[in-house]
Amino acid sequence: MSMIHVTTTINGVSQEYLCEPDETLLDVLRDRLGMTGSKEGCGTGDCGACSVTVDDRLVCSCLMLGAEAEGRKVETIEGMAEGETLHPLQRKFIEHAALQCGICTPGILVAAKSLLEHNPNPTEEEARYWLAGNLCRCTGYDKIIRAVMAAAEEMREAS
Amino acid sequence: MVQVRIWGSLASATDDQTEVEIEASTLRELLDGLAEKYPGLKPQLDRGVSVAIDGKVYNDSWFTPIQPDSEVVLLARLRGG
Amino acid sequence: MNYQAPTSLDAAVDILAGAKGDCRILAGGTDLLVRMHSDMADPDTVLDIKRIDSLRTISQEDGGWRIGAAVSAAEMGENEGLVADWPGVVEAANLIGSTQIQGRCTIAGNLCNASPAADSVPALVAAEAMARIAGPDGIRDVPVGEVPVSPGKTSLKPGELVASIFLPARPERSGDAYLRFIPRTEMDIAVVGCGVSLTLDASGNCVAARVALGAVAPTVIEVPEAAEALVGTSVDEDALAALAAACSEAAKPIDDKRGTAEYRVHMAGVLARRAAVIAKKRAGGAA
Amino acid sequence: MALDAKMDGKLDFKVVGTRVNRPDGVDKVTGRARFGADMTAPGMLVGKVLRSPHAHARIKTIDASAAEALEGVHAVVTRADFPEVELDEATWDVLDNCMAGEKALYDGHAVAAVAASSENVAKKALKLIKVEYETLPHVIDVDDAMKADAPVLHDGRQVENVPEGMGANVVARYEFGHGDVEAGLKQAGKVLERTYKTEATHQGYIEPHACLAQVGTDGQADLWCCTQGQYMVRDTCAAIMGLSQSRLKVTASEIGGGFGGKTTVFIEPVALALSKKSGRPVKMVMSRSEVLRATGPTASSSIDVRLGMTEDGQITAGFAELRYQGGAYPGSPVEFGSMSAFAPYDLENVKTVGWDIVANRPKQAAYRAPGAPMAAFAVESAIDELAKELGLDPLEVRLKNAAREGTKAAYGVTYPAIGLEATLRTAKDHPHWTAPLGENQGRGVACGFWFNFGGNTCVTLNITPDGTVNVIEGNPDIGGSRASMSMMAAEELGVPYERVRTVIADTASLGLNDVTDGSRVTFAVGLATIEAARAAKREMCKRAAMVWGIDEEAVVWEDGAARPSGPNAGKHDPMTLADIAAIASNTGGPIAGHSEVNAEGAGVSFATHMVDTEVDPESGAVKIVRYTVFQDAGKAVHPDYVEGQFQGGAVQGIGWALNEAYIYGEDGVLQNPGFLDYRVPVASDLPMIDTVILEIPNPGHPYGVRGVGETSIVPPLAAVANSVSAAAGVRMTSLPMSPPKVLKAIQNG
Repeated sequence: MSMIHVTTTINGVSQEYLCEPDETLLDVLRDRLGMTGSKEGCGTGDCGACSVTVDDRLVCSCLMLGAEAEGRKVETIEGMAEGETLHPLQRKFIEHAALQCGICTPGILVAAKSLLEHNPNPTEEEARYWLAGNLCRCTGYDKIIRAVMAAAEEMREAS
Repeated sequence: MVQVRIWGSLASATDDQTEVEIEASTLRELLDGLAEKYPGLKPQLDRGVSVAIDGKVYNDSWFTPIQPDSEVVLLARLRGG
Repeated sequence: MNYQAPTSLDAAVDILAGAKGDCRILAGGTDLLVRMHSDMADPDTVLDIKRIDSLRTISQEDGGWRIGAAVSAAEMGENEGLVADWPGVVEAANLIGSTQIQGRCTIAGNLCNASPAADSVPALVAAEAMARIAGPDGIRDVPVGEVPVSPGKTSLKPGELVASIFLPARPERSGDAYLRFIPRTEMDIAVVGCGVSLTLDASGNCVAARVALGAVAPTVIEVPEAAEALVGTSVDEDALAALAAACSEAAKPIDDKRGTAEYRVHMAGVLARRAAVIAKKRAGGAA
Repeated sequence: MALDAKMDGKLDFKVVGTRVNRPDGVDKVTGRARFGADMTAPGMLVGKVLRSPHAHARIKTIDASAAEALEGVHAVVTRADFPEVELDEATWDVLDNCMAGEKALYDGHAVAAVAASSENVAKKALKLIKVEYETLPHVIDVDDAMKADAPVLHDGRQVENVPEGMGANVVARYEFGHGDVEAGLKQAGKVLERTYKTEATHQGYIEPHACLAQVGTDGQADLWCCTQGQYMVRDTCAAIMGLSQSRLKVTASEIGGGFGGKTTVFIEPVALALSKKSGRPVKMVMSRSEVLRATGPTASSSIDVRLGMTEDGQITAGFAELRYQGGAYPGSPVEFGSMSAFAPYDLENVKTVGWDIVANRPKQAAYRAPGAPMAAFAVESAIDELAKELGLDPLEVRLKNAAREGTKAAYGVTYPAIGLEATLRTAKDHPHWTAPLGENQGRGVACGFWFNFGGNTCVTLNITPDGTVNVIEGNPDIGGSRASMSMMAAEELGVPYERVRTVIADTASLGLNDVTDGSRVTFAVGLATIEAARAAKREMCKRAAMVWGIDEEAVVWEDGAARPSGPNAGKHDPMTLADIAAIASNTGGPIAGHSEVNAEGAGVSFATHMVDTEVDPESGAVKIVRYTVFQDAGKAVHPDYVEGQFQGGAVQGIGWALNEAYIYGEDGVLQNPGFLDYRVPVASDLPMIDTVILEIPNPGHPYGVRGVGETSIVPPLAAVANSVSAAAGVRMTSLPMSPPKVLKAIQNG
């Protein structure tokens, strides 16, 4: 099994890596690039903890091969804040106590950011359905949804 | 003497009484006294118990004082999740 | 394992036909990677078809729609023309998994997994969709219902792959709908699924209908008796009752961890009725 | 100051009770926080476990020679590789659960493990290990396991109070209560007898177990892992590996959920054994399938209830017989179910009998108020049904029978001030209670109780030279507790919250800390933090007294500064914490406060939940329409995180009530070891979860704090069942209330 050379863009920065042909993008991010913000909760696309966007499309990085990222644009939780400035979603998650243990938080933030890019003014129901693939076992989702709605409102007002 | 309430399934070791009297002024004396007077309780005492003294639960503290009129209740060893 | 990402369909067919051992097509990967993760698949070659431009497009053809095998469900949902013509097919595709899954999964992949519970397949069967199959001997078109033959098995010959799915042109006053039952609101595999497609005449009578059920047999099944219950009626209460009865009658499910046979038989009728009401409304029929 | 001093009656909190940002917030929203699987070490190997495909089998031989010969494999271990050491029964069970000895006792039981250079090599190696099994008959269901002729898991594990003639899988019996149940039932206007069943559920934390072990040739070992208690991991692993506790240093990572499931070990001893044998660091991360098959779900249960009530709603007697299977080893939480079943009520005649039963399933682990939710499901359902039959208001009936200060609880203790009645009255006055219901909707209420406790706790509070504060504690922060500790320290010291940083110590840096469980952390670690802060304050007052040349007794600490006090103190400008910190070297050296304590005096806690559901009569599907939690928190240190505990517990309970269950085939193999078919609630399944925090102070804590984490999962099973029963017009007595089950109940009327 020979390694595959991949050139891609991650969080706006050109990135090269070698990976096994059967290695997932999640494993590449975590084990080869040291980007451990994306989490593996299931490995089967059922929990959303590994959510990233690829060419602006929300995906589970556990269900994509590292080799598939060739020439694509990958965005992860590590690229969400701009330097020291948190994204409004990140700030609202802290302010609204929308995390308890925090393991699902990176995936939910990436998914919520994708939601607001597709739909800047979601209803609560739209937010709940968009995020249905992101399991959280601590919060019962209440404060997560409130934080997403609050961030959406702030971002609308700012734009 | 202290009145000690024990739970039902231990009564086989205490002549079917669920309230027993033990001479004790501390938790340690209480546990030692129970094991001495009712050897049948020893396996459960070794597996672990908690003791409620006047409504507060103690697990280990030997020198917790017990008043003669204290309410003393033996409980299954508490743990949580 | 060997990873191949050809840029033309011909090259893909060559690789597939020439591959030694187990060669699997990677479109959305939302099923294949799960299988690989769970040690249910250990392919020698993975053939990624997403670099083939012709398989990545949705195009109009003969008044209908051709959907490339590498088009994701989310992309289908973003095509307004397709949604207008085939709302049931699109909603079925957009019920597969989560938002994350919809960004990757394809209806061709959903078809080729040959799962009896595949969400998009009953809607495609009801739509009389055709699968275009490319192989060493060229191209052939077959009704989608003929692709899966049993759980996990397809009628594709060695070296063949599904290149696209074709949804035919819609007559006026047509509508389709897909409903499935799951225990939660999202993220489950269908316990029962039902696709209904129908066309009304100007007076609101049903002149054509197709009904298909998922998760009630080893493959998705078309239920002609259910369609007959609708044709020639105004899709009124009596017709709906007959439709439900025909669907329950046609359902031959098993007990498994997702539901009992008895429950599935019952729900086949319930969903068929509800889906038909939606399809009728979409066709412009009176409530 | 004595630790069990009465509550100070402090009401003018400045920091406690506010909603500050948590200290680990930025790390967790940026992906920087390091969880169990996020650690690496140079030269690290990947460890993987081979698991039994059989529910019950004798392990005849294990041949690992082919695996050992595979390039990249550095070690294979089986039970034979663990040292022969004396272990107490409970620890032996843990070892046997981590690595099977003579028998594999459930589908997924570990039988061997490898350490290899990569995940792929490790997986290949597992396939090369040949295990010869002799399969044995198995038993899964709790009632089947109890039978005298059921397949036997262990011989000789029955404790002394199990009556003669019981099946060998019945390993313990508990009985609680007082009065005369039969006489009480005779006084009743109506008597209800029902059997209830609940399925095993899993805590469902999103982070799989993960650890990184490194054992040196010098016998020193380090372990990084996600756990609710690094000291528990140390003590258990040290015993199993024959190490002294000081030689094994365990560091707790950030923890991605636990809910009780990370209060024991599964892969940690295996990783240590692999590291010892290979001489390399070994990282192990469980897959989701392994988590569901081979960690600790909670018990399944079967419960008989007999309940008598007068026409006007007085409960005259309550009886419950509870049968819990806790998997392949003794230790189901049936004693807590038996103690808590009737705990919310003031009953003259009450008795519970609990049976602990083993079956061919994974060894249960604690799950949030272990044992109580199932018991509450049974009793609260029975109360609801009787109230309904007698035409009585279910909240009024509960109020009429509610336990109060002075009530002798069914488990024997006389309650001090408690909050049950307050939760019921608040529920009754809440707009939810009188809001109109739609078609096919029903409303349910239920109460719940949990003990809470304290335990061994150490806190060191360091005053830094620049006048800020570090709190060092030893309990993993599972839901924002570092914020609470910083808040209590800031409150006590009179400094801004932002000047305090709380960190979690490894096992070498503090004395023993009990596991993060029993809702103990905010209570017990909070208590120790306050005590440590008070010790630091005393020291700072002493330093100020030295500077001022006055008696220590003439200095008080107020508003973050030492101040002269009393007639002979003289006039001196106050010295702030920063002033004193700056001259600490000149006045005797660094300043720190400590508290090392076995905290006792945790207050019990009660909740009432109210839920509206809508049932689709054609499909049996249940939708949660509205949900309100009323719970006593004693004092909510950080109200956001208290609400979060209420909401999270309620939703775990909703999952347990509606769709979560371990599903086994005839072959005893778990059929749903993944989040696809082990169906935890998703965001679109739920409405907002409303919360009402009540504050009935706990006299055993200086600020009145009670544990809040566990009680919230106790009422929802029954509350949802009562609501669904009202909506569907038929009584549901078995969980989960999956759509087919609800539909069948409706069809059967």
